[in-house]
Amino acid sequence: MRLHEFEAMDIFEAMGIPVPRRGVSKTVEEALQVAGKIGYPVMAKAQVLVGGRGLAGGIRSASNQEELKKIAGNLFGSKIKGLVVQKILLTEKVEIARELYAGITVDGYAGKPVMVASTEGGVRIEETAQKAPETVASLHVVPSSTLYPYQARTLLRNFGLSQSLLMAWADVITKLHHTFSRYEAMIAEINPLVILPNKGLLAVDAVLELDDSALFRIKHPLPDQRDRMENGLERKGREIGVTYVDLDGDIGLISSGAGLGMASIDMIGEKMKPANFLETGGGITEQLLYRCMELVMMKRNLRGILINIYGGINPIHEGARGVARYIKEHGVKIPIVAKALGNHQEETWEIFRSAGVHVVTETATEKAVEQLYELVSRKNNACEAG
Amino acid sequence: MRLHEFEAMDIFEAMGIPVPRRGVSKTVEEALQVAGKIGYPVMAKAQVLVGGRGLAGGIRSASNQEELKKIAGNLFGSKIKGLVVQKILLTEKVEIARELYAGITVDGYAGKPVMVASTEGGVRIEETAQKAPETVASLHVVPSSTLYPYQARTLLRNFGLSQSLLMAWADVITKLHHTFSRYEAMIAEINPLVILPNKGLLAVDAVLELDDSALFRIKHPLPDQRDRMENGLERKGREIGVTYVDLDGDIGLISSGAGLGMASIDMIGEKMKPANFLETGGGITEQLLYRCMELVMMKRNLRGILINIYGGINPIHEGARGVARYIKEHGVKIPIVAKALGNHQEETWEIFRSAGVHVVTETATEKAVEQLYELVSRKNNACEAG
Amino acid sequence: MSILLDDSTRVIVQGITGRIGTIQTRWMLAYGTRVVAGVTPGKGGTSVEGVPVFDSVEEAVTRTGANASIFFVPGPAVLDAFLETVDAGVKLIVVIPEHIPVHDMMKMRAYAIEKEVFALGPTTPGILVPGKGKMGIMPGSLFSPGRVGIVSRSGTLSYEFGGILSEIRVGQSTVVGMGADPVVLTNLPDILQLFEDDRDTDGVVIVGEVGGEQEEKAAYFIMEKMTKPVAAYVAGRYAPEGKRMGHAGALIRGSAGTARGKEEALRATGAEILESPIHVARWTRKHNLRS
Amino acid sequence: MSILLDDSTRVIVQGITGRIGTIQTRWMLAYGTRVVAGVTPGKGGTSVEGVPVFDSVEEAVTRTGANASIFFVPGPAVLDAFLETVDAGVKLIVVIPEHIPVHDMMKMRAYAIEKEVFALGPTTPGILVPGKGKMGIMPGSLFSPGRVGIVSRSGTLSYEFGGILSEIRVGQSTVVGMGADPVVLTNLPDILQLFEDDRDTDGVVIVGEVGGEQEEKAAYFIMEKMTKPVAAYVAGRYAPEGKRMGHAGALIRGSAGTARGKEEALRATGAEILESPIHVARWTRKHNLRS
Repeated sequence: MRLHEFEAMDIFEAMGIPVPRRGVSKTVEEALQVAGKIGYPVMAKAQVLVGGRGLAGGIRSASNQEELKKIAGNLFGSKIKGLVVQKILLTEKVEIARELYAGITVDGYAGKPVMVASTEGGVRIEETAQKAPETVASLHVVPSSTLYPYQARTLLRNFGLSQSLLMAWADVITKLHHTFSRYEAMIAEINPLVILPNKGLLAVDAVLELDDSALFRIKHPLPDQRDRMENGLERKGREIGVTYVDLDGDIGLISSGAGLGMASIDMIGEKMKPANFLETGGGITEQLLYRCMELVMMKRNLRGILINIYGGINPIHEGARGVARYIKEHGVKIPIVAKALGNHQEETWEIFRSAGVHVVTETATEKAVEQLYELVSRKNNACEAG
Repeated sequence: MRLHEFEAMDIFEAMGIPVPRRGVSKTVEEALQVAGKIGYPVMAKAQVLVGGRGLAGGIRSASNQEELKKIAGNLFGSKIKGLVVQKILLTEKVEIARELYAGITVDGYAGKPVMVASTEGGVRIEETAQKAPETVASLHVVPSSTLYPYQARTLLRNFGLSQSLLMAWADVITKLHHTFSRYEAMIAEINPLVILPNKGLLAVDAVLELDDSALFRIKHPLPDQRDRMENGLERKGREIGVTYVDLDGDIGLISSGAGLGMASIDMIGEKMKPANFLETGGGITEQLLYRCMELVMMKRNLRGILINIYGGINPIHEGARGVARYIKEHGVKIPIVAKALGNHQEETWEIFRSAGVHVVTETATEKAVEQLYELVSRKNNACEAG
Repeated sequence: MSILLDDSTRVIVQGITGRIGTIQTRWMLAYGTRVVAGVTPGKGGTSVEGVPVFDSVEEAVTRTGANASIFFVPGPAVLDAFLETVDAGVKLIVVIPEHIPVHDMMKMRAYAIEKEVFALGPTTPGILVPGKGKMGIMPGSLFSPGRVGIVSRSGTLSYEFGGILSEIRVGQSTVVGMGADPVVLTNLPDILQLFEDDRDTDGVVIVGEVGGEQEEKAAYFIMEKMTKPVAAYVAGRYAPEGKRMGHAGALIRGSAGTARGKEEALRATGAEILESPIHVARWTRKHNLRS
Repeated sequence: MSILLDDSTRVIVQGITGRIGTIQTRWMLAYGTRVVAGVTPGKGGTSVEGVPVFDSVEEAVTRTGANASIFFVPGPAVLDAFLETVDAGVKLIVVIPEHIPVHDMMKMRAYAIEKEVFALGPTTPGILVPGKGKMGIMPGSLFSPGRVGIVSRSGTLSYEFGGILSEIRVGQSTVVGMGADPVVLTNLPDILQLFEDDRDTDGVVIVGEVGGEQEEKAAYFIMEKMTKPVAAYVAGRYAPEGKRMGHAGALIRGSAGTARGKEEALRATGAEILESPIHVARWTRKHNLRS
């Protein structure tokens, strides 16, 4: 779960990291009120959960009420990279003497948190690391340990900093690690961490992405998770306990397993267009697949459905009953092709077939996709002919 | 800092440990209100920071309003082991199937936390450990690590518990360790941890003693520290930054160093009676010793003062100036003997002598105590004669 | 023969009294695995599918000589069970469950390395040696004995490859699910090393997916160390940036972790890149990989 | 000679730029100690009393060959400085400050043991070898060279004993302040072992105080291992139960940690129990302990 910038800033502030004066708004009027309290000039920052907001016009500066009124009016309701702007964060606009970078993330391959600092902030750290590696320093942290200030100072040692900057930056880094640990984050990042003319540091941006699997035990208050899902179908997917990703096409998918689901999408994508990615994980029940059918069918203009499931940990015969019940109750006019192998496969096939689902018994998903393509094309032709 | 039982229970509850329904009261009326909400019978427990409350009559059961009125009326304002009862904790009275013990403390010699569990709760654990060692199990915990549930289960393994009790007790132990760690406690203890007739566990007592040196960084809300010091002089000592312990006698003491202070008390105690223990630690300044004089002189009927300080880390010549200033400003009629050795000793002696303080230049504190005894006796005789 | 799992492997099932633990124990026994003990704290003294259940891993080890363990415990309880199992001296651990906190995974991995334990997962189907035994949830019917190794980040895709190979009568030496979480207990190159050293494996199929850098690191390893033929499939070509495709690990961040990038890195090593699983047949013919 | 501190000891002063750090550096230099470096993060490049200051312990070690360190840093910063110092390879650390959180002390002690570092404190006056050098705050004028070792839980009482012995012309081999906190970095028996092994120490004075169980554990050690004469003084006979007498460690809990209990345990070993510090003179005469 990635938090909004304003949510992350609240947490950073509570952890002792210096952040700008600020407030969040949902309407132009609120924006003007908040800005009045902060004092002009202010920065207006669209709160959408997507990278590259700035380049897409989502971060603007306003030096007075009129300017802000116009900017906020334009931003609210507009779309940035497909996401509707519903909230704007207003912050004091500060003079920037220099921009730094500080971030910590999970280095999956090393299996450890990695703290990264750079004297060149404000741009993508990956690019800085490639173009000017001497401006980037990193340090792996022992997983069950805290990050001690001396380690932060060691990380920054070769940057040749003044005493006050060394100490202040090491302090921010230590607190960023505490935030990362306490909230079990995947990423905690400040980019840029700016040096003010008075030499103080200020986190004018805040990124905090949490681990969905750890949210249950975070004791500190967290924003509502559902707010994060801007797509209704994806939210519904989470509610029923599956991963649903909304895509542009018209071929529905129900798969058990992320890899299998992705492979299915890849194969569908060769000749058709996938409408969604859906993977059930290891929790298939009769009811779950019934609901998956409901969910997949919510997408308009669907032309066909691929069900691609394995009976390893999943009782696929039970799942098949859920699909059959959905078909019986609602009637489904578009073709459904199912590939279902593993434990209880024959029983599963029988249930699918009785419900009018086309069953493919070969292993390769490609065969099932081909059959679906054929059925969909035939139907289309029939329609066009009709 | 030792917390009151009701404060510790609030923290235990927040950490997920089962505690009784309860409320704290400052008056008989409040006690009746609280008990009404809880429902009779209730336990009324005097909140005084001293061991052995129960035997001293500080823990009573009331089966109805009349009984409670009488009990609370007697308890409020009464003294238990010298401490005035100002608050009474009321808790539901539960039926007890069995009493267990769970506690964690700092094993100073091992340098590690030690978790102790016993199937015989309700009595002093030290006694149980001597009388029935087979009912006690203990486990040292790695200092920088959490205590995992499997370790708690290992601790309890040989008690031959039922599954539900094993799991519930291990859970309480794990949470007790979390409390101990999060609050940087010296002791976290539940005695007794009772098994209810329904097999559930309940912490009907709660002990939590925190580390004064770590209080500054505990992020969670803590009760006011000053409330803990029931003695006004001891509270004032803390305010000025020294350790003051109020004693029964009439010979005042100012010492630098705990060991030296204790040794001084021991020697004074041979022929006279110490009025206080006071040790400055390593922070002597002119102002600090001025204030120490103020503090020591607040004790009534003082007959003499011993100043016993060393110039190691402390600038004793500066301290001497503070004493001299106090004497000059207030006049002190009782004899003061000072032993002050180490760095700047000659300068220190000079200042003391000019202020009328008797200076002893030998190392042994006994010599200074002897001189003070002589001066005090002479004065007394003079008074009696006069 | 096989890697990791052999005739000397004596398996504990942790969480054996749960619904899935019980069913999977039955399947594992049916497949010929020596499941010697179950562990569920507080359920010691009972038995499941004829397997004795103990309260602690230490008892299970002491009483049955178990030396490996497979987990069917809830995600939040895995860290505790893992540390207990390592402390009990078990040297092979397979963590089946999904949704385990990443910060727990980092602790487990550090502890496994410190104590020299070989562990797989989480979110893995486990290990299967066709016709011999399995510590996992793979449906045995899809696999057949032979000389091709499979290592897969995806559970179900390992079934798909097993099934396709078996259909063309190319058996497998060992099938290893390494899991697809951001942090896994053993990385891809370490598993490739085992296959490289295994005298009964003639070639290896790597099944990867978007996210992370396992495939990129594997490419280095293949370049430097592998002598056996390698085929690789990477799922997620159409996965959009910034969307988790089921696994917490299957996430493309900017230009990092894309299927194309991984394919390129692997292709540069001389490995055969499979556009689709079914193309694995061609690769086996090319290298004459038969049972 | 001496224990712990000798001619090869090259000392870092941490927190050298603070008021106390600067003054004590001056005293240590004046006493003949080889103070070779100071450390204050961010103050590297300056100097104090002619001693170069570095930003980090690692630099101080690399640039000056320092092998010991004494701390004058604020209590809350000690843990950080300690770990840094151990990581830099320093093998002797003296922690002077008081009011260090006990949970920090437990971490420091575990780390020191793991990395085989000898450390003293906290709340210690340090180590002094009369006439040679000191890592500590003891006033040098009170001590004189000789063959009696002193180990004290109390700082000021070690001065008292040094002064009394010097007045009767019994010199000291080494004076060690072990600190009186509930958790100290090195326990009393470990220091007694050093004196037992030191060919230039003929007898040892133990200065204890109420609280904890150092003296009780020392009694076991003396019984089992000590061959040299021991005298012991325990302060706090009149200390009331449940009141901290200054030190966090000087606390009597019920019947545990009383002066009388400690005296009894030590007396049972044959050690001379001193009712008052001044009685140490008799003990030195009895064992003919002269410089």
